[in-house]
Amino acid sequence: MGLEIMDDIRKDYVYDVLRSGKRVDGRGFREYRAISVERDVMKRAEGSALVKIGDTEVLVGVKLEPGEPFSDAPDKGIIMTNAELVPMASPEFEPGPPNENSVELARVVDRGIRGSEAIDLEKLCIEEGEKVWMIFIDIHVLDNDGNLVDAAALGAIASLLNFRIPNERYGLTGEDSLPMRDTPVAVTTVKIGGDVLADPNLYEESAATSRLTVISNADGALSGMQKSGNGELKEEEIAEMVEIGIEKAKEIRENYLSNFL
Amino acid sequence: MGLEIMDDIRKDYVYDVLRSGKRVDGRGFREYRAISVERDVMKRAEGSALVKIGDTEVLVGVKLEPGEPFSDAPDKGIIMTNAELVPMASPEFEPGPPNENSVELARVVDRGIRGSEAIDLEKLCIEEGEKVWMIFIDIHVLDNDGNLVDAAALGAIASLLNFRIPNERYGLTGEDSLPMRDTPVAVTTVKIGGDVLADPNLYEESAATSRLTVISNADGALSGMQKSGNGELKEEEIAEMVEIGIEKAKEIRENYLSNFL
Amino acid sequence: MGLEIMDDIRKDYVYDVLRSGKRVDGRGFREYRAISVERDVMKRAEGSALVKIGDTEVLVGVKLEPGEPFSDAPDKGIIMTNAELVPMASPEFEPGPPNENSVELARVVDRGIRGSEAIDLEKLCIEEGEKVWMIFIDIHVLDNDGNLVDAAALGAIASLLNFRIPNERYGLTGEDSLPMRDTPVAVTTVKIGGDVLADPNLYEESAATSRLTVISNADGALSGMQKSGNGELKEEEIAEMVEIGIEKAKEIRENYLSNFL
Amino acid sequence: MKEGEKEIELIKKGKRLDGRGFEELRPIKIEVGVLKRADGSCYFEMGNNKVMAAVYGPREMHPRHFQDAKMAVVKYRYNMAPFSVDDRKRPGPDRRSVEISKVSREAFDPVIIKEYYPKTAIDVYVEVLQSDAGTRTAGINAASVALADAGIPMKDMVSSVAVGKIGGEVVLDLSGVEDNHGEADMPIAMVARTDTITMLQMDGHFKKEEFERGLKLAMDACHKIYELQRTALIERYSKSVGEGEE
Amino acid sequence: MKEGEKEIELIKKGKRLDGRGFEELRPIKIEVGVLKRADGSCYFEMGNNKVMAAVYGPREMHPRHFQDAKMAVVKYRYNMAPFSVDDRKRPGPDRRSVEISKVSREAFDPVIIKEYYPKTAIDVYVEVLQSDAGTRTAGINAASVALADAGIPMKDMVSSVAVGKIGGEVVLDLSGVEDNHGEADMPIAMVARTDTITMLQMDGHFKKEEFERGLKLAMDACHKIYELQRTALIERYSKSVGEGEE
Amino acid sequence: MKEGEKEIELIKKGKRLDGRGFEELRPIKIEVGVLKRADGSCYFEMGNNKVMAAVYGPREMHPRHFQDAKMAVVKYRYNMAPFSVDDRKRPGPDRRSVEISKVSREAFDPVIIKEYYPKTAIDVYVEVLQSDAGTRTAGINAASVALADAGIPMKDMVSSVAVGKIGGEVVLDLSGVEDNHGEADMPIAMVARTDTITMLQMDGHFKKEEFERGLKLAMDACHKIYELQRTALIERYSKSVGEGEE
Repeated sequence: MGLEIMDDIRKDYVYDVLRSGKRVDGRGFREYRAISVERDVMKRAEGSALVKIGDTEVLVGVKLEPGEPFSDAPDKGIIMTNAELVPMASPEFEPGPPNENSVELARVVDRGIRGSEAIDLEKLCIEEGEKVWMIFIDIHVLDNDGNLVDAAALGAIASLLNFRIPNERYGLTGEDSLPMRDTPVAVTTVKIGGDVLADPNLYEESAATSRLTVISNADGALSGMQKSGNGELKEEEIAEMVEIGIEKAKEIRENYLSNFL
Repeated sequence: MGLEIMDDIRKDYVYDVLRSGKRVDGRGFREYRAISVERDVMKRAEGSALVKIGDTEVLVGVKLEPGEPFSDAPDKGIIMTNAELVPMASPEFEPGPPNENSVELARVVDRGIRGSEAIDLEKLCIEEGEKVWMIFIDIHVLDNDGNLVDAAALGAIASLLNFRIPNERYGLTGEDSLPMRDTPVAVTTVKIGGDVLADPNLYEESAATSRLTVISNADGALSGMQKSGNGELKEEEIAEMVEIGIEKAKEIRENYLSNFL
Repeated sequence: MGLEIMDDIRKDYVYDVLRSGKRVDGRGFREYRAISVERDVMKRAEGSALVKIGDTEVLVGVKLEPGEPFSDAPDKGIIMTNAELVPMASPEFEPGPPNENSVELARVVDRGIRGSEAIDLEKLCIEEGEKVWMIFIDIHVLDNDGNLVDAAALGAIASLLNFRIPNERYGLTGEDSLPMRDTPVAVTTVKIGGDVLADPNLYEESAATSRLTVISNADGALSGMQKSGNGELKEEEIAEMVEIGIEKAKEIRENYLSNFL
Repeated sequence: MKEGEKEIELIKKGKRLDGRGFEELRPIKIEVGVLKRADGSCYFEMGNNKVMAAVYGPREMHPRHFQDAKMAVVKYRYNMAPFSVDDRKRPGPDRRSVEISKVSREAFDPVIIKEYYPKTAIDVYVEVLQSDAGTRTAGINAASVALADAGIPMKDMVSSVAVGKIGGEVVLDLSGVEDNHGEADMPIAMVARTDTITMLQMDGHFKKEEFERGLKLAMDACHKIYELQRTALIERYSKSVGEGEE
Repeated sequence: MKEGEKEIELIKKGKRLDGRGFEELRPIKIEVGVLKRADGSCYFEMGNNKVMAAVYGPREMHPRHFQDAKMAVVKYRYNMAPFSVDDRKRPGPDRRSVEISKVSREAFDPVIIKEYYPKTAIDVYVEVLQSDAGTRTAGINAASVALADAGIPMKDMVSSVAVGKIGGEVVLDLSGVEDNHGEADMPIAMVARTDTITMLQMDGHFKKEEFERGLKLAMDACHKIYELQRTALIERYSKSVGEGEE
Repeated sequence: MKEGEKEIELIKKGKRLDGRGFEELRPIKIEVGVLKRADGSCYFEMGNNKVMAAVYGPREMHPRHFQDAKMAVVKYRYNMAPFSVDDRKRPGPDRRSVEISKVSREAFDPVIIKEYYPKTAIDVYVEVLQSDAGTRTAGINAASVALADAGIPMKDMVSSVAVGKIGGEVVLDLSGVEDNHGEADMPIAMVARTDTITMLQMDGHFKKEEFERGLKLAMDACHKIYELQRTALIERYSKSVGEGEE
């Protein structure tokens, strides 16, 4: 009850400020909060990155293990993306198995990596039909102040750029690194009333009726999209969101990933 | 609370009508509702059947996969029978793992198939001790108006008559079909007050204290039985139920299975 | 509510009696209740023991199965210790997966066996890197009147003395027995007020603020320890508890295990 | 899109493998009110997809602490029968079905008038009985009709279809083989009356222009599906009235 | 019946492998009131089966929304210890134990006078410690005595045994090897005083006449078991009284 | 201790592999108040261990039937990130983390003044991000600071460290390689102000004298850690005050 009232007050506040043409934290409508990406922060992981977007903080770790390939792709490595919304990160998160929000988060990030074909899965084959590398991308959310998906997707691709292949630990030989073929970047916008805002913070997320994540590649093409939320979007709103998505992804790629390439 | 009252009213109604020597839907005491059996309805399944008994509707699908044999039967295929009481089929069914009712349903159907030795499990051996066919019989209940077990058992044996063995999909060779050696048919009767009724509908099920399922083979012998419900049965009542079971199974076999043989 | 009041009354009773220098059942502060150990009580198990300490009753069964070794110990057998606090044993126990109490019980018993190196795990290798014996130690609590851990640990080591290796069942050859290299014994003391009591019964357990289990070997050295409970312990209290632990373990080993060696 | 071989030629002489043109839907079959116990139901075929939708409610929500004092709570469960796919699916929800259930529920959020039934639950159940790509869209189409059949008040129905890219061409309503060997897939759901999108997912590789063309194509197709949904309901309704008069 | 080789000769010179005649029970041993914490308990051996039953209740039912305002709710949990079988059983309920728990609970439903204790729970726990075919019947026999020991009001006790077919003969109370290599198995539970059946399961191959003969055989044996159950309770009761006088 | 080869020489010329003396702690780094959403938080490094602790509460306890009418309920969740160890850890609690969570919670039970906040919950979450032996002690140290940062009333802070035995020597604060190849490990938690032990676990092989020496060593080290915890909190506090004045 108490929580619902707070929720309503928060939404009203966001609307009020928007009515005067501003965002609650003073940003431009297409402006991101401060972004930082630190790489190789966790040495047990074969790749890792700590991404902050404003106060949102997401740690991504990449682990590799040999495993059996799928029967319909005997010569290809396997990507497994998992997200833990650990209760540390928000009073709303509860311990327990993944719920629909963490499943969606993981699957959208996964879709971008997969759709962009950033990873050359054939290079992850150890022995056809018998053994391939399984790449586990684990998204560990530490602090949720909104827009987890962009932070998680950025952490995932940053972790993947120059991860180590732990051949030695498993008594194997081969290349110890695998260059990425693309750098998909996710850009999320929300619709609040008639406005479209990039990189929603937590207040804005709770006030938004619809959210659209647009993941695009270095060539500007789309590799994944996901609408969520209980609202509807017009064709022209989607067009605007896609445009912002492609534009912002380019900026983020240049500013925060190009130095890792 | 509301539900319990409805339940009592329904039971009273069944009793009242029975007192005047009739069933709520006007059937004879040993009479089944209209039965229909459609086969090969779902093409992803290696065998399937849609069975209707009155408004009760059960879909059964048979799938085959190669798997490891049990260590104490290295040259025999494996039968796995599973029932899903999906919440679509009744306001009383809830999503989640199998509960005691769906487990019992699956196990009683399984018992009839297994007890009758309808399937020649040795013919499902691919490589002794290494690889055998696992037959998955999946019972998917679509609409529950009572007597699920007879519908499910009929669907199971109908699906098994002439199922395909998917050798090609798994790069194997061998016979693509396996004739059944028997046709077990389940017949369920209930005891309400002093009366014994065949093929109970949902109202009758809720008014019954005991239910007995009798599964019999083409030779008239019994291959499985299960009493359920919180009542007791006298020896002579069981005798009557078994007699009805054998008699009705013969009829059902002739009317609804013989055309598939 | 009712239960909490009973709990308080029970605690008060324990305190009152202690104030007069006695325990509720008249024992000395370092005195155990009557102990009995029966071995080879369950013939499906490869080793078993029924241990009673007063009214506390714990059945332990040991089973062996071939399995794959861990990759970092390819030539060593595997110990798996599991405890079931089945609801039969206490009105407080509930059916369901292991909770923190049963997990702790199993892990403390396991720690003693492992820390003492009682089992020569290298002798349980069947084929290096491929197949080793897995020893399952299953603790089945039948009646809980306090101090489960000492009863369970005693049952575990008693079951392990002279267990059979089921080579024949798995078509293997080799020694059918494996002598233990040590006999770890657990001794639990509790602190109630300023007093330290050995072998707490259920009343005393509920009145105690801290509990310390001390597991020691035949040579008098410690192989495992565990404090539990929401109280604190001074260094000198721990020293006293360790002293009691080592002394009592020696007595129990002589009285209840030496006849099995 | 699965990681399989991609060397299959999906377009021959300007036609797709099943003979369809690029902008052509698979055959659709709709049956309304086919289940007795459910408050509303619909059997829906789209090509080789066979799905059944059932609706229960508005009914009491339990456990009670999940109730919403201001409106009905809509739940949506997308489930695949174990035998609906080539490799048997283990019963119970997996991550894929959890996500599909979420976006499908959200596809109906804007149209169901939940305020009419505070504290209640509206349960939508979709069972996939036979699958051939596009089951989530078939499920949404079926659920839409089942909701109407159950008398749940809605601003309007929701219609759904996917577009994709195969052999470099943007095409409507991918079949299973096209999905497995194609380059992109984008399922959408739409309120036909207002031309507003309530579900949108995409994966693969779509240039911006391809995406725009695909979205238009899908939106047009949703209008066609909407007409079929309406027609099926009207037929069912007139039949009921007819039956009532007998 | 397991799918194993069936070539074992189970009957030699008119006797079974363990020397029993066709209509002979395995040795039975009953101990009453063996557990301290439980309200009632019974340790029961039937041949090589060793089971323990404990009863708690009537006690508060929680969670409360499972309470029945008119009567006690009876719960029954049949569980096998991991070391009770040759191949270690993984802890926790499996499908077999779920079904056995259900039919065992129903076996007691007609005799327990639940109306005396509305809103409460009566919990029956059966632990199989060593198994050799017939554990569900041994469990029911033990539970019956434990319920009486706990003072739960019952119209009468329930007794239980199986009949089966081996080497073409209808025989009483199958042992493990007979069950594995036999042709049919039929466990029943019965209220001896009224000769009414409260549990009946069967699988295998029984001609109608064999079934009828088997049923009679099992019912007769239940009377014998009933006497043993009564005797054990009387002994326990007189001992208690005796102890009280000391 | 893992069952690995033990032939590694852990002590060379009186020094440990990482150059430490026997009674030397690994480098410690403490950051206070690093998370926005949590009521209190602490990032803690001890050698190669990296852990984060967060505290929420006192806050409403739900479900309500878990409330304690007389005091706050403290919950503690120790969790390892999947990538915190060499072989990826499957997400979710395992038996090890269940036990660690229990003893860690009990380590704080004597100091948290729970009576101030009846009916509420105080949630302590510890995430291990990178592990190198001693994660439970690092977690307790972090949690202690996070509890203080959250303003939870405590009699005093808790400090924690392990001692062990390697190459026959009793040494402080085992590293991963020392833990894997060592002979004993004993983590403790202590209230430095009162010199009382609130957690004590041990496994391996400790002679009585070794145990006694080890306990003293660990207790001394806890005093050092306590000072670092205090300093970090004071710095944080002065910074906050300073910031407030700007």
